Amino acid sequence: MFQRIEMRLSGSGGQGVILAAIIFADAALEDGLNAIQTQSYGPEARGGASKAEVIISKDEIKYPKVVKNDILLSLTQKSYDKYIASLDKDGILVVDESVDVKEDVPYKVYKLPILSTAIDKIGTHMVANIVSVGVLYAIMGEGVINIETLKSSISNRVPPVTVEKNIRAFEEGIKLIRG
Amino acid sequence: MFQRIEMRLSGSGGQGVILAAIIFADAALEDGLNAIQTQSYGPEARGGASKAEVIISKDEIKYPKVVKNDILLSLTQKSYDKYIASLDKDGILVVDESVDVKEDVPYKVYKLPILSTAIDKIGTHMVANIVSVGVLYAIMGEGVINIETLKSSISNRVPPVTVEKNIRAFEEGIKLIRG
Amino acid sequence: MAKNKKSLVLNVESCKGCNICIAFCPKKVLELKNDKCVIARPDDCINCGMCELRCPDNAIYLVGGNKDE
Amino acid sequence: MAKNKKSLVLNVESCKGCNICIAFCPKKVLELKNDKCVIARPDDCINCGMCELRCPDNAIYLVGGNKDE
Amino acid sequence: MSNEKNYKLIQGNEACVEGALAAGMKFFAGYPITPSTEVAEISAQKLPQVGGKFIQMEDEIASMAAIIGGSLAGLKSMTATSGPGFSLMQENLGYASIAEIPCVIVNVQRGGPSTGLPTSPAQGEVMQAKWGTHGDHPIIALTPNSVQETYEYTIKAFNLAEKYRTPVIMLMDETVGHMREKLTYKDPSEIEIIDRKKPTCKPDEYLAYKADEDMIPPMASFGEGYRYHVTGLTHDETGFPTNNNKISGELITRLVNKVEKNVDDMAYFEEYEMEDAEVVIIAFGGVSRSAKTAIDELRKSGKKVGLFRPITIWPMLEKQIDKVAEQAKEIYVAEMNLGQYFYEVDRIAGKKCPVKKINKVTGELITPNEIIEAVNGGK
Amino acid sequence: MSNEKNYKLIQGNEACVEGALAAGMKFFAGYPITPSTEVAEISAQKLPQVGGKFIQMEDEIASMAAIIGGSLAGLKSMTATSGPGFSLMQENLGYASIAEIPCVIVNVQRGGPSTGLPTSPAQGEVMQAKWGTHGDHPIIALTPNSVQETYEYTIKAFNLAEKYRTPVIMLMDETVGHMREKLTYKDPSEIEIIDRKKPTCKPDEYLAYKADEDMIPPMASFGEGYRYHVTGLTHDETGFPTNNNKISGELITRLVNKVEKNVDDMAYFEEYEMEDAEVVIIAFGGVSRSAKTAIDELRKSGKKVGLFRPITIWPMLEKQIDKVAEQAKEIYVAEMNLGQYFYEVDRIAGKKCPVKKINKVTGELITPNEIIEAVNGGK
Amino acid sequence: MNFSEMTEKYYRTDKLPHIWCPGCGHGTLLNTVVRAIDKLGLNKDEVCIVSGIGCSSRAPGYLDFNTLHTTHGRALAFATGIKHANPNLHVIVITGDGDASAIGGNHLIHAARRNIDITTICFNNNIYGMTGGQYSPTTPTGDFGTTAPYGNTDSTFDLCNLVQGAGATYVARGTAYHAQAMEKLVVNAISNKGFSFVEGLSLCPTYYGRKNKKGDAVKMHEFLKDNCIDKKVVDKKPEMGENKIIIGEMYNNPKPEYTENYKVVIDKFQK
Amino acid sequence: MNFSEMTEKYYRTDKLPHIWCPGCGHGTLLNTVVRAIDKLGLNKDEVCIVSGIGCSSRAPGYLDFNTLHTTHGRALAFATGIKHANPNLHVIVITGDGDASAIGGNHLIHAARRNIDITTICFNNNIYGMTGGQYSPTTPTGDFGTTAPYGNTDSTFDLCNLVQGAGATYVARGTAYHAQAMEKLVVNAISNKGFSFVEGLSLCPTYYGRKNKKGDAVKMHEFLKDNCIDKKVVDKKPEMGENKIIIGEMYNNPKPEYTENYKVVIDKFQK
Ligand SMILES: Cc1ncc(C[n+]2csc(CCOP(=O)(O)OP(=O)(O)O)c2C)c(N)n1
Ligand SMILES: Cc1ncc(C[n+]2csc(CCOP(=O)(O)OP(=O)(O)O)c2C)c(N)n1
Ligand code: SF4
Ligand code: SF4
Ligand code: SF4
Ligand code: SF4
Ligand code: SF4
Ligand code: SF4
Ligand SMILES: [Mg+2]
Ligand SMILES: [Mg+2]
Repeated sequence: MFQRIEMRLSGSGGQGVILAAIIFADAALEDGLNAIQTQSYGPEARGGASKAEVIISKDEIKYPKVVKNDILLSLTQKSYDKYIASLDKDGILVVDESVDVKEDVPYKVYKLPILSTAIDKIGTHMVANIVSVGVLYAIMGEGVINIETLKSSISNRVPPVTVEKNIRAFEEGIKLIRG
Repeated sequence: MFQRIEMRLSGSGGQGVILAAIIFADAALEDGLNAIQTQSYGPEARGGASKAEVIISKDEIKYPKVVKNDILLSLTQKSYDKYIASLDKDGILVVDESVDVKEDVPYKVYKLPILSTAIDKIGTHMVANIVSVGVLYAIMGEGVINIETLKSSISNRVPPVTVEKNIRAFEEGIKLIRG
Repeated sequence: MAKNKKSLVLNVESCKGCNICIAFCPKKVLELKNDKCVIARPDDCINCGMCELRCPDNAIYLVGGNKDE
Repeated sequence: MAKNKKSLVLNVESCKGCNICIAFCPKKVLELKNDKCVIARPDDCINCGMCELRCPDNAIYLVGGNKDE
Repeated sequence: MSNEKNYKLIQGNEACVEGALAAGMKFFAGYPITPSTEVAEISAQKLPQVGGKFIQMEDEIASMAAIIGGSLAGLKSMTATSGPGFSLMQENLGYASIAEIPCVIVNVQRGGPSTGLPTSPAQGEVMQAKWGTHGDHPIIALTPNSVQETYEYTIKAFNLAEKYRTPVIMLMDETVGHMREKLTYKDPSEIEIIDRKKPTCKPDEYLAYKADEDMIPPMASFGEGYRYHVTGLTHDETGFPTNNNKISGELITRLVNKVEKNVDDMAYFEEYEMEDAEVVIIAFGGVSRSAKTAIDELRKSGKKVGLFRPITIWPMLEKQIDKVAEQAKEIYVAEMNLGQYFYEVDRIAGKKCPVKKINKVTGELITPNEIIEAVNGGK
Repeated sequence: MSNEKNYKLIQGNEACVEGALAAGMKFFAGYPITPSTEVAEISAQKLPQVGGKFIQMEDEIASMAAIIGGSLAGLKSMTATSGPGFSLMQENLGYASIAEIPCVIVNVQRGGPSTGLPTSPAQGEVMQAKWGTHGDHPIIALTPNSVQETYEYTIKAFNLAEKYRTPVIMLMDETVGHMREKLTYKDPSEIEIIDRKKPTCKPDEYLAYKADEDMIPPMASFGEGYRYHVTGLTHDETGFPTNNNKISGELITRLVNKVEKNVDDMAYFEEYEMEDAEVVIIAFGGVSRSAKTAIDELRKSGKKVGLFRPITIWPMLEKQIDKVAEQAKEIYVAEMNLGQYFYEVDRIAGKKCPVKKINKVTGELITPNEIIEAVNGGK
Repeated sequence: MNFSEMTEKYYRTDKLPHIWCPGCGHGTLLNTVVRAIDKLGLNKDEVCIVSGIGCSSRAPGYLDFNTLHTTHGRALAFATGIKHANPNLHVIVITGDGDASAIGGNHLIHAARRNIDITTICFNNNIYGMTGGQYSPTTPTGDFGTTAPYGNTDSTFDLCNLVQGAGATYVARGTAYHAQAMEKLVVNAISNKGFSFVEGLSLCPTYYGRKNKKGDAVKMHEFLKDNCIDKKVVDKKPEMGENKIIIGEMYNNPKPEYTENYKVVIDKFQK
Repeated sequence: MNFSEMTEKYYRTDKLPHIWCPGCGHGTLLNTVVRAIDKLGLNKDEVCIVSGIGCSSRAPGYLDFNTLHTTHGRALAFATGIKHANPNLHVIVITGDGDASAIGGNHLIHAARRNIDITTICFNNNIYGMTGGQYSPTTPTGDFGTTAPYGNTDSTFDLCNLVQGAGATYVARGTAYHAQAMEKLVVNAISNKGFSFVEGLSLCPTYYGRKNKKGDAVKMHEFLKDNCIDKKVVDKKPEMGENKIIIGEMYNNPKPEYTENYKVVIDKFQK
């Protein structure tokens, strides 16, 4: 069973990876786990690469930053290029299908139509981050965070009028893994 | 012969005791002596008691303030009251005749019509400080500072148009002692 | 009028001898002596209040007189 | 006129897809595709210069043409 | 806290506002600056809800001035800033010290000097917090290392400010200010709140700057009927300026002593794995968390390493550091600067054991590995 | 110096201007404040006479900014202030540090904190001079103790500023600033003048912040054809902002090292009666003169007392203080504050011998007697 | 109430005489402020006087109200904190030309912009008195100061224009000579619910007067008497304003006040 | 010279694209400044661009002149030092509404008062862009910002009024939409020997636009198009100015310049 997961969610500024990270951290708390969420800003982050980290752990979390990156999400080529080196060799990489990835790598790779799912299924690229939450949830499995907690965390953190859309996005994300 | 003299010149703000002190220090330099001149300002010095110090010495002057006050000049009651306690028992006190002084004191006392001399002989109280320079010079004697040096120092430091008046004031000061 | 006439008071401690009241007194009631104001001719005072109005030090003022005036 | 017509250049690297040139082009020459401006109908361009004037990123501009004009 | 559950995932900066509100903050004046801006933003949002006042001033000088005004008018007051703004606040911070005005100044440290690295963590203002304003003066500064602590120590910061009538600095770093973690709210009944001591005498007997035995003068608010004078000039017990040398010396000495002599009352610190520690790491704020992880690792390899973490970073915890030096064979001071707290540790502990530096000014948190390597003689 | 005699009775503040002019000062921007105002007044009078520029700015923040601008435009620049103004200059002082702009800041110390005792001497800004601005940064500060030294060390201050491309602080105190003593002018041919290093490359090859071996980048003036960029953000060799962590760390480290590693080149100090001294007094500025008188007296009674007087107060003279500690049985640090330089002396020397404080914050110069009593165990 | 009773009631008489030089205009102007407060019948406990640093800024220390002597130039920022925290207080700032318009210029324009209910009285003597006679932003071009040994080359601030441009709702100029008129301007200024600014032309015989050969305090009063003209007169006959200093009410145009606007926000949550 | 050549000649092209968000008005305004400089044919080595801190203040970094990016609000104080030290330089300050009028207000009014030959271009987007959308002194009352969650209760600065009241000799307002007119105003401003101020209404779709539901960059341009009216028109038909933003030349009234006045003093001693 899991003891600690260190995730890094990356994309371009405005794709909402920070919110995705917050949703995980939030849900983890509700499930009685420890969680910490951080991000790196740049003064030039507008449009540039954006990064958010979440650590979820059964133990107290001391050092708050990712050391052993278990899961890396990259929604853009830029962010993949920037952060791939730090992914743990036993880790998991999740990228949008538009990203070119290296072959012959030790870690597991999921290349998925995240952005297009958001646009095609929900009608807006704005929910790509929540599709990603679904994807990551499905990959991690129930063992880490409860699906209901995650859903209620989504509902609490997105603008009220968009809750329904986002829950659908979440479910579409799950489908990308579970079919 | 003298090795070191520590003078304190006091009066009310505007009486020019600082200038008097500068004139002594200036002249001392010209005579090849060491000299240092300091003063205490107060934010409230306008109209209040004003104090200037000069140390003249054949040796290097380290501590720049008066410790053993050899000569105290007080043109006003207020300044006499404030500084008399620090006069050395072997020292010399010079006060304007308007100042009430303690009797039975170890130091030597000169009570002189300095202010009235300035007004009566030169026609302005503005030169009371230079009258004082004359008085102090006469008390100390040639052994310390040369009369000509002192005169040229006065000439250099007072406004050009008032040189003659001030030289006369100086001489009137000398007369107060030498008659 | 006489019964209502205010009297002029000088607080010598406060006076700094700036000469302002003296210069602006329309009746030349005041004089400067030894760097202080002096009420030289109190009887000439017409209670105009210019002195107290302009004294920077509240050193001179009128008291008494008819309150209603 | 034709010989003096300037040609429209788009620096794709610089374009941030803000839509301003597109919206203010009087002849609807431009379009937004994949968050970038595209010169969709170059022949319709009348060289009015509105696009280059308002592009915040110097990403679109006219070159060539009669210098004297 | 109207939500039923008593915890929440929030940022350090938000926890700071929650702590301030719990302590009774009713006035905030500030000027935005990364990475402290959320403190102002959340104050702007929450203060009117509790009848409090927010104001965005024209700059940091004015912000510091305004909170002194707010405090004099009787409201518990706070401002928040980062490096450049903290430099600008220094003159009026000194005013708060000499005029004995309770207030809290949050400084969320970022990379310096000057504009530096606005969005990156650093701990470059440890010494400035103590020495940034001219002249001798008292300063209390606290450094939390988590969201929870930010909440709790902001409450304590207000309490110390009120109790000692002095400005208190919350010396945070970007790491702590921007991380999100669980905050468990305290029940109001569990929170100790200290309010400034008020005069009990009649207004015409009030000597605004006459200290009681505890070195602290009671403080009336403007408008309460105690008409008194406040000045940044050296003053006597009445609060009016004086040039009297003796009184002047006594004033400055009292001001500094009311903090320095009461250090035991405000000595917050944590000891981690210290029982048998032979090597001691001294770290605070974000870096102390790296240190803990490093210690966990080092302990696995058998090294007896412990952490001494000052939370009260000023006044200096001389007694505690001295005790650490008694026990330690080696001390490392790890800071996101080129060595600041190090100097004081070296002064106190250096007489008893070697004190070494672990520094970093790249705009990143020191990692556990860097500490491990340093302790293992890697550098 | 058009007068025939080469000496004059002048105030320390005036000597400071004479030194600055001798060093080539051509630009002064300032805002009046007691007890430094004469520096501005005399600059206003003398600069136009030599084709230089004076400007009275709206405040001290602007004054500090203006001298940075003046220096960038190629003129040797200075400002002068006292405590409150020094606090206000801190932000832009940090800018001068990171942007490596040569300039001289005179701080004539008066009683603090806040408005304090405006006309009285103090030495309350020893630590502020080093730590007053946010973030790690280099600082050089010199403390003359006489009118003659004020002249000479103002020249050196300009030279160090120009050589190391860094702000240099003349840390004076009211005693020295306002005393009148003899100043003997130097013949221009005897005065060593250092000018900033200029680029020798072509303009398009100029990397404005690429340091030579000596850690110092050559500096072009605005308007000379080298069009370059200057920023207070962390930057790379080109002078443009970067967030690269490695480059950022290297920049700050280089800035601090160019001063710290060159301490031997700027280590000015005086030893008085040190040959056989067992008790050493460490003092600077006005107080060092009291110490000398005290030592003369103490020697008369057979005590082997000496003075170590740092003139360079920052960077810290570690080597020299360590040597003093080797020799001394006891060290006293005498300062007109509640203990500032003491902390660094205690850190360095305290490992080898006891270090004690002699302090005074009454607005008066420490007297020889007070030092004598302290050394004799009077307190 | 006569002048003597006024002194007793409003001054801290044990602090008198004040530190001002003989003939300093600040004393006269301060009296006008005191009389205005008396005229308005303000409760002493609800009056708060705030100042910066300078000769003029020493004023609050002599007055028996809640008084605050702050740092140079910052009085309005402190005052803003006080007023915002406790809008019941009548907050009056007494400042100098240097304090208000040199180092304090930014706080002046922002207090004006906010239209916060603070009355600012600036004792303008065209010089930095406290520090010994340096020229200030209001020193006339060409005049001398210790830092303008060859005559001031700076242009001169018109403070009334400045604060009006910044948004003040009451702006006026009086003088120490025209003490009764000044008193009325201060009454109106305090009565204005919003930011009010009254420039009081003062005189510094010690520095400005001496440096510029303007004669003694009496001469300087006479200068004010001879060279000022009321705005109302000039509005009718503009030619009379030539080479004169315009005094009187410059601008009076109330608009919503800062603390009242803010109260609306708070009140939303108080139901 | 066409726009492409202009970019090549005056921009540091290796620093592009700039950090500004898509549609940010600052880019358009910066181009107007560059074109104005080109029109005047200034020597690049003699042009010095100075800024403070903010999105707008990032401008100098992109321009191939002597460029100085200073501390927040202080650009004009640095610029004053440069200009006074070397009056041959054409000194242009590019600043933001926050930089120029909040923290930098004092330097703004004093540079205006001195009438020093510096041209200040203020990119006014009614918000603090760089720090993420706090309201600024120019944010309209009632509008939202992250620190004005219930609507801004502050009054709004009219920057042109302010600098005119402070003594500037050339004052104008343009917008990013009216780019050609803006260019001309900048040409006139630089040509004025004295302190010139041009407020350029910019737009921040990212923060001001989003917070205030003003739509995207295009919508915000349209707003400028629809809501601005030239002063010349309003001067003739005042009723047309109602509820409009007045643009164009506000004030143009040369007077002696600071560095030239000072030169007279220096010249006295150069004979
Ligand atoms: C930060 C700071 N800078 C400078 C000073 C010095 N200073 C004190 S008062 C003053 C000028 C006062 O001028 P003004 O406001 O016109 O008042 P006045 O003395 O003329 O009445 C100055 C420059 C200070 N106290 N603090
Ligand atoms: C002393 C200081 N205070 C605050 C900041 C933070 N800060 C940076 S830019 C900025 C506001 C910029 O607003 P504006 O000038 O309008 O420029 P914009 O980003 O909107 O173009 C602030 C508050 C700072 N860098 N320095
Ligand atoms: S009241 Fe009038 S008449 Fe009487 S003394 Fe005063 S000024 Fe003169
Ligand atoms: S005006 Fe006042 S201070 Fe001046 S002389 Fe008259 S009474 Fe004295
Ligand atoms: S030049 Fe005019 S017509 Fe041509 S693309 Fe640009 S805006 Fe459209
Ligand atoms: S205006 Fe410029 S940046 Fe915007 S879409 Fe058009 S070309 Fe691209
Ligand atoms: S120096 Fe001038 S302003 Fe100050 S008290 Fe004296 S006369 Fe008044
Ligand atoms: S935040 Fe606003 S002002 Fe800044 S670059 Fe983006 S759009 Fe422009
Ligand atoms: Mg003044
Ligand atoms: Mg803006």
